[in-house]
Amino acid sequence: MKFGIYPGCSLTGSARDYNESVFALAEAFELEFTQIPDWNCCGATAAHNLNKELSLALPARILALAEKNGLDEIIVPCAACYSRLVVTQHELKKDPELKNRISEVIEMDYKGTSRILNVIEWIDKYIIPQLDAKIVNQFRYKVACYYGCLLVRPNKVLNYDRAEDPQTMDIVMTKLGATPIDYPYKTECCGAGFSISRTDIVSKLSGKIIEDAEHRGADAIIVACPMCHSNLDMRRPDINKYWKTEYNIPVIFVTQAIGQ
Amino acid sequence: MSDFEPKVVAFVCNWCTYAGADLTGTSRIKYASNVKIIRFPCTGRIDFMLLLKAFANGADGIIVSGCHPNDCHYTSGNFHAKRRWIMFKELMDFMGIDMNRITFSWVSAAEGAKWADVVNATVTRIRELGPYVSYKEMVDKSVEEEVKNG
Amino acid sequence: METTRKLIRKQSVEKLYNALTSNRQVYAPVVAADKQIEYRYNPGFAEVTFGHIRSTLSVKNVVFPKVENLFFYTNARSESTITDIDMSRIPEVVLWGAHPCDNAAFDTLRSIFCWDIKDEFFSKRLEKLAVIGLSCHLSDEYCFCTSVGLSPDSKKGSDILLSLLKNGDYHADILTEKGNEIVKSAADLFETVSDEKEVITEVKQKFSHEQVTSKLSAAFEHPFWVENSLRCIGCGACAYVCPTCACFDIQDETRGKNGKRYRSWDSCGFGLFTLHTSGHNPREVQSQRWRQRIMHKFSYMPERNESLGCVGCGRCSSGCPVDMNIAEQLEALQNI
Amino acid sequence: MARIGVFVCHCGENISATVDCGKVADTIGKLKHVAYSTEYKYMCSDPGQTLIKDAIREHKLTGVVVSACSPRMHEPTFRKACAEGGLNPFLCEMANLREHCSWVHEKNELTTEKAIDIIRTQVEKVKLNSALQPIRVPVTKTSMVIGGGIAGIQAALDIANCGHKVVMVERSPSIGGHMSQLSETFPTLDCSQCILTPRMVEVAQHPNITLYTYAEVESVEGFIGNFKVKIRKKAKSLDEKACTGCGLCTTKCPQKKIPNEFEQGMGMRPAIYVPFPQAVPNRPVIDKEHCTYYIKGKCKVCEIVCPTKAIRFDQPDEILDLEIGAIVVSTGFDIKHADFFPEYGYGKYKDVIDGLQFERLASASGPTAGAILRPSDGQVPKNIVFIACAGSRDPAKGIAYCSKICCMYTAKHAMLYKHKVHEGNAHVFYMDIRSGGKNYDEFVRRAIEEDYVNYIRGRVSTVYERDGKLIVKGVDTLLGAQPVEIVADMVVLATAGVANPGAEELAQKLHVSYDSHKFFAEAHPKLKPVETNTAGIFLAGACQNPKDIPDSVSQASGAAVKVAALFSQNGLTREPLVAFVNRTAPPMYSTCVGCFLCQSVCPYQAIEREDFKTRDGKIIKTVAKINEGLCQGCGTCVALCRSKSIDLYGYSNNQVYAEVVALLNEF
Amino acid sequence: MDNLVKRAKELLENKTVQVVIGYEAGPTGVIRPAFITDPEKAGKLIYNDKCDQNLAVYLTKKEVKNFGKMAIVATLPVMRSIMMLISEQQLFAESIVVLGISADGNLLDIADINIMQGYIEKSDLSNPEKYKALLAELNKLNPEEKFAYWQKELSKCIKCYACRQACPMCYCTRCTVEVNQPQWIPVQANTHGNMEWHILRAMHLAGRCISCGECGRACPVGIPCHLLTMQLTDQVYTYFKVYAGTSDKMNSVLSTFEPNDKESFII
Repeated sequence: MKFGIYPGCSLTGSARDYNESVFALAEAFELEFTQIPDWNCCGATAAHNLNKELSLALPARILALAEKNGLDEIIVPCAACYSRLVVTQHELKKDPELKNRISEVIEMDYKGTSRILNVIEWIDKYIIPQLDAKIVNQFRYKVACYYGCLLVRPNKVLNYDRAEDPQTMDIVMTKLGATPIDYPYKTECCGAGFSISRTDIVSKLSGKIIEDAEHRGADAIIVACPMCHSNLDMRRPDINKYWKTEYNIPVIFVTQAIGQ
Repeated sequence: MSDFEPKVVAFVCNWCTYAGADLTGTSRIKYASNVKIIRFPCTGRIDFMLLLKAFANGADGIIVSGCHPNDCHYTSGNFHAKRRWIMFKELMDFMGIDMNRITFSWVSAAEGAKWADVVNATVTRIRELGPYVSYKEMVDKSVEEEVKNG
Repeated sequence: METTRKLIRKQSVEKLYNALTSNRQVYAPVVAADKQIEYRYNPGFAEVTFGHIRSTLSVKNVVFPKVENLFFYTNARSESTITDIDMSRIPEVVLWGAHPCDNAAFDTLRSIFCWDIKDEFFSKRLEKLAVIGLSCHLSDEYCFCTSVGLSPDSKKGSDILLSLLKNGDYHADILTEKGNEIVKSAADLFETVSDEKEVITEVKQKFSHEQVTSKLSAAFEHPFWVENSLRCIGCGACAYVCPTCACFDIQDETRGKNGKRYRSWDSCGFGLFTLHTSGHNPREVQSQRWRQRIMHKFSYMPERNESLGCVGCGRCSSGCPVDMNIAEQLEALQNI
Repeated sequence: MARIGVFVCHCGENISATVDCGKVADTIGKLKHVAYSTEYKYMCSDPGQTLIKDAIREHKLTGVVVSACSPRMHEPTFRKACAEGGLNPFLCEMANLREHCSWVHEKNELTTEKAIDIIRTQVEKVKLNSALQPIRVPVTKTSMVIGGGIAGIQAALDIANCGHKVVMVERSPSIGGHMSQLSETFPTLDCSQCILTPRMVEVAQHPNITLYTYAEVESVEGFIGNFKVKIRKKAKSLDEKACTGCGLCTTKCPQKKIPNEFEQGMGMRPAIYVPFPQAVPNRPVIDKEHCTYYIKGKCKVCEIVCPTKAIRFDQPDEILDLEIGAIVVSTGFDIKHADFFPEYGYGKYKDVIDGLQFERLASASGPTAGAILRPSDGQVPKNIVFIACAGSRDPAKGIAYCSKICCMYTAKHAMLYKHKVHEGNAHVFYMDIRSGGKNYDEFVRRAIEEDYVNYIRGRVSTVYERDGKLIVKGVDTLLGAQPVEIVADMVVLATAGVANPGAEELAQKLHVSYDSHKFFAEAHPKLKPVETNTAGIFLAGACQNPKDIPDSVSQASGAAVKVAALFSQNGLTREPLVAFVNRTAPPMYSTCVGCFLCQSVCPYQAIEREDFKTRDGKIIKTVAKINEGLCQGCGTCVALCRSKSIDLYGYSNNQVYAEVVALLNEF
Repeated sequence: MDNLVKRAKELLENKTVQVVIGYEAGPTGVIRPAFITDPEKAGKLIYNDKCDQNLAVYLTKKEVKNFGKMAIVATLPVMRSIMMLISEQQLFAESIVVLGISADGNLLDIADINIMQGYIEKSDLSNPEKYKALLAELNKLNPEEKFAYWQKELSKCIKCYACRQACPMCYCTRCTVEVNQPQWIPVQANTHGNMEWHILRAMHLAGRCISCGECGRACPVGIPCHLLTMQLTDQVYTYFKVYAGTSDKMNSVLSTFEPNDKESFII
């Protein structure tokens, strides 16, 4: 089975661990990846606030490249990238005229035929069926599954899981042997939008997410988004400083949890 | 064209626009006398061919009017009519038949004043457009074609 | 009248044409924008084609128009008044460049329209018609004039018949008094015959119409008809493009107090052609209608009108949307 | 030859002031086929009508055009006059000279000319009119009420008290509906069951009412006055005649752990059960899905203990065929359930309940005998939060409408809570308080002002459990959109009222239209609120949209009157202005080709199929056929029919075409 | 197309069908419909890119139906026609076997209506590319030019009704033009009468036309009358987002409605 993978900026930078664990998993389960050649920025940060066509053209180019290379399924581990790609596919499907315009902008044919998978969908579809045969250590921990915002929203576009109290990651984690806790902060805001500009807000919001997980006795917080990870993990010293706490609950990528 | 008196035929439903036009009468609101009404039970009953027949028989303008959506006496006749007119208008536009000569409207039984407005606006517009020469010419020419042996 | 043959130079043809159009309606073939060959009144000479095989429609409409008004009427309170058609309005027409098959068809039509009572409208139009025919120097696989007793240079029906010569000039066979009149009106354009060769196309004979006629009399119930007409969709194209089909329908059209009666083309291919008011239809299915068409042309007409109802122009076959090829079927029929 | 009579009315001066009536009558009189033309001051007066009657006889008229006011005013008058004059009433047409001409135009040549045009058009039309006979349809004077909630009960009693037969069909084992589950009712706080039970008993005992519980409508065919209904009586596994209702079986049934529907799952019941103590009929049924005998093939404890040997395990479902004249649909509503509210934790946290569950908690006959106790641990909740608009008015979730009853019952709940737990705190999150109704707003004010219920205007974003408490996060929009967090012991969701499951299926069986939310649709939102677009089928109660008890009851009485009015006639007479599909001689039978596109265009399901068969039964052709009883004459099918095989009496193709020609040409 | 011949032969041999409707080459080389009833003659069947007639028109023809169960060589337009005919109750799914032909000319395995529906849904249902350009050209004209264009084209019409007869959707036994009470369409073939006929035809096919272009192809005088129905096909899609002939349970656009149908011209 040949998949395309779109890493995006985070996976080559701050979330190298995520990248490595995805590839490690793929190797372990004999799944072959082709990185989309000549990929570009997905436009997640600001493009969609400034220029709609640009915000669609960037992901459209990525998708067109995937089509051109015959990649029917693309894995997009980063939730922000995933959201941009799916939104673009949705918008262009809705409006054939816009599709033609964007095609002209990117100077490439765009059909919108590639299927975009987030990491959980991918795991569920390709890893879980082989899991029993390959599993070495069950992941027997109490986990708090944190979905963040972009993995399940906007629900009508992504058409993935339910926006309130999503379940897919919990189900995957259960299959790995973990015990997901009842966790009301699953989709609460981590402050990602202020990740750089107002770290105090990040500390405040992410702090609550961590607090509740600690309070409920979770052994780890599981994430599937590099942004969530960096806010909950990399910003931990700031969080502890802000809330005057000493939280040390680990935040790990869902792919790392399987690999363990 | 100041002495041009356009012939305008109105195809209306019995329950809303016909009654609305009755109200225009009871309210003594004046409007142009060029319009003559043909009563139908429902806009759903109005065959698109009748509109063409009106032009073929020398009408310069046409009004088609019935109950507002959701107010149809028969619940849905006007919705069907609406679809029919959407298609009809698109076809006429494609063939270059002048849709400015047809007014489609919803006039309820309570809208006596609106009926007068619809009629007056239509008559004024048709007056500006003049007689429907190009259609009449086609009809006449067709008669001429027969005489010669085309 | 004794027929004579003259020569008309390539350049003179144009002069003749222009002379004719100056004082009459000349109905001549042109290549239309959509590549169809159609006849028009007084087209410019440059437009007129001399190289066509067959026009889409036949030229029968010069004597039997698509629609012919028969009279007008006015209804009053107590009585109705009828206004006859002003026959003098029927124009003099010169049919230009029509091929021998089309021209031969005028005789066939006459045998229908004038078999007992002379049809006024048809006769008047025919009377006012002069035909300058053009022998065929081109033909195609649909042509079969030679199978119905005609040829690419048949003189039947023409007043003058032009035949192309190798050098581009034309021989003009002056066949009737009408033709003679035309020649006289432009005598200087006609010269003595040269010995240049005429270019006449060759049309292979596909069947013997006598044999077809004799076979048909016993073939009414033959399975041939169903087998060979399954694909017929029942349109009227073959009849309407046919130079000899003469069926018509008579209608009244009233508007207010005024109205008119007219006749217009009809076709035996239509399902409703023979539908009775009772709901019964003696020709209920297409095979019966197809049989009628062939029978009429090749059996009934020879019997009643002493004239074959087909001139071999091939239009019905070339114009048929489903390749109902009449020559092919007649060829098969003569062998059943 | 047509002989048309034209009568030009002056209407006092209403017409003659602007129209030269003399000239009009003269001009028209000269038209072909006009045998008589005259003018008169008041055509609708007695002498005016006599003029018509006399002229019909004297001039042997075959058609009449009365040129006067709007046909919407006097068409019946003049048609009647014609009938009295010996002319078929449908050979009379009216030319509207008053409303459409004299009153709306100035006095001048053009106005008179227009009057002539209008009359001439009607003359041309009337020449093509057909003599028609009114359509008579018999009426079966038995009605069926589907659904035995309060609306159905009221409708059935009202109809039965008018002296007509009623068949009531109820899906569950007892009538009573949602009302029987309620504790107290707003705004009077009287006991729901106390006022309902007597009426339930009355239904059971009324000589005109036949009650079928545990039964469902299988199919409905036919039309107004003449429905043919099949009802499936599901097997109760019980001989109802033999059973005395002693209840021994229900106490001895070993299977006792089945969530009790009546208690909204907050209590348990056995496999053989009576839904609630006051049930009507008070006879048990066996729930085959849970009964040990039906599942495992042995047990039969009930059969053993039954003193009258009334248990029948092998009883089959029974199908009843009924002839019905009118139908009242009163199937009620349902509320949104668990999965809809993941953010409120409904279905996940035991102490998040819905309004109906709270009713059972508060009810003296409920699982807690009326004490407000948390389902999780049976403790008295000290802090209770009510969330109004849980689902309603939320287009994003697909329920755009207001469920109407929640504001009131939430106020009632809060009040009941405060009355029972004096020291407790009740909080209500709301979007708006909609308390229109007699004594309704006063009731809400009482909750706020006298019972100190804390009303917070804002929505709740999430409810979650932490350390055994429910954290309710919301916002107070009246305090500058301040986030509010309440630590609650119990949360009550005023979940949206939605259509009953199966409503869509029933609507299709009845050929009644329904809206996008699957509520049954009324024929006209203002003027025909209890009728459906199918004649003879009426609506009552919350199957149309969520309603409170007074609204349901009044609508039910309205529906009952409609049924009674229908039954007050011995047969139905209808104007014969209906559509018809042509018929011709064989082998064509009709020019209709049977595409049946007319079926989907007909708002009344009036188009049926007719098969033409050979003698040995082989179908030659299937064509459309209009059921005159159902057709209302809108003519939409006529305009749609491509082969012009359908036409409409009164507005035939020939007539309307002639009108167009007449209006625009010289005559 | 050995597969096609093989399959046709099989069907006839095992008496699954009594006739196979397909294409053959006539003696002049013109492609035309063929009706094969004898398995030995299945070899006559051909399929190539010149086989463009819409054969579905024969499915409602009495003399063809008389054979019994029919198999039909079906390109996309034929399949869509079949869907329309079934939905309009002119044909029963069980009375035919569909020998589907893919866009690249290969025999498809169309075992039942659902599979056919799946195939249709996957296909491009908009008007054929070659006509899109023509439509776009015409749509660019101003109203006077359009009117002149259509008058000129329609003046050629001889009312032979080949357009009607070639159309699978024009299966009425009596057409409106044959009604004379009232005479909706003038009998004579003059420009005005022709225009009324073609408007009527286009309206009657609105939402039912499956864009095969057969009417235009059949016209002996070359009137592009298919552009009228195709224009409406475009508009039906624009307004109502449906293409005709996608399902055997399809509702016709003009016999159904949505309360929120959008238009901008009714005041």
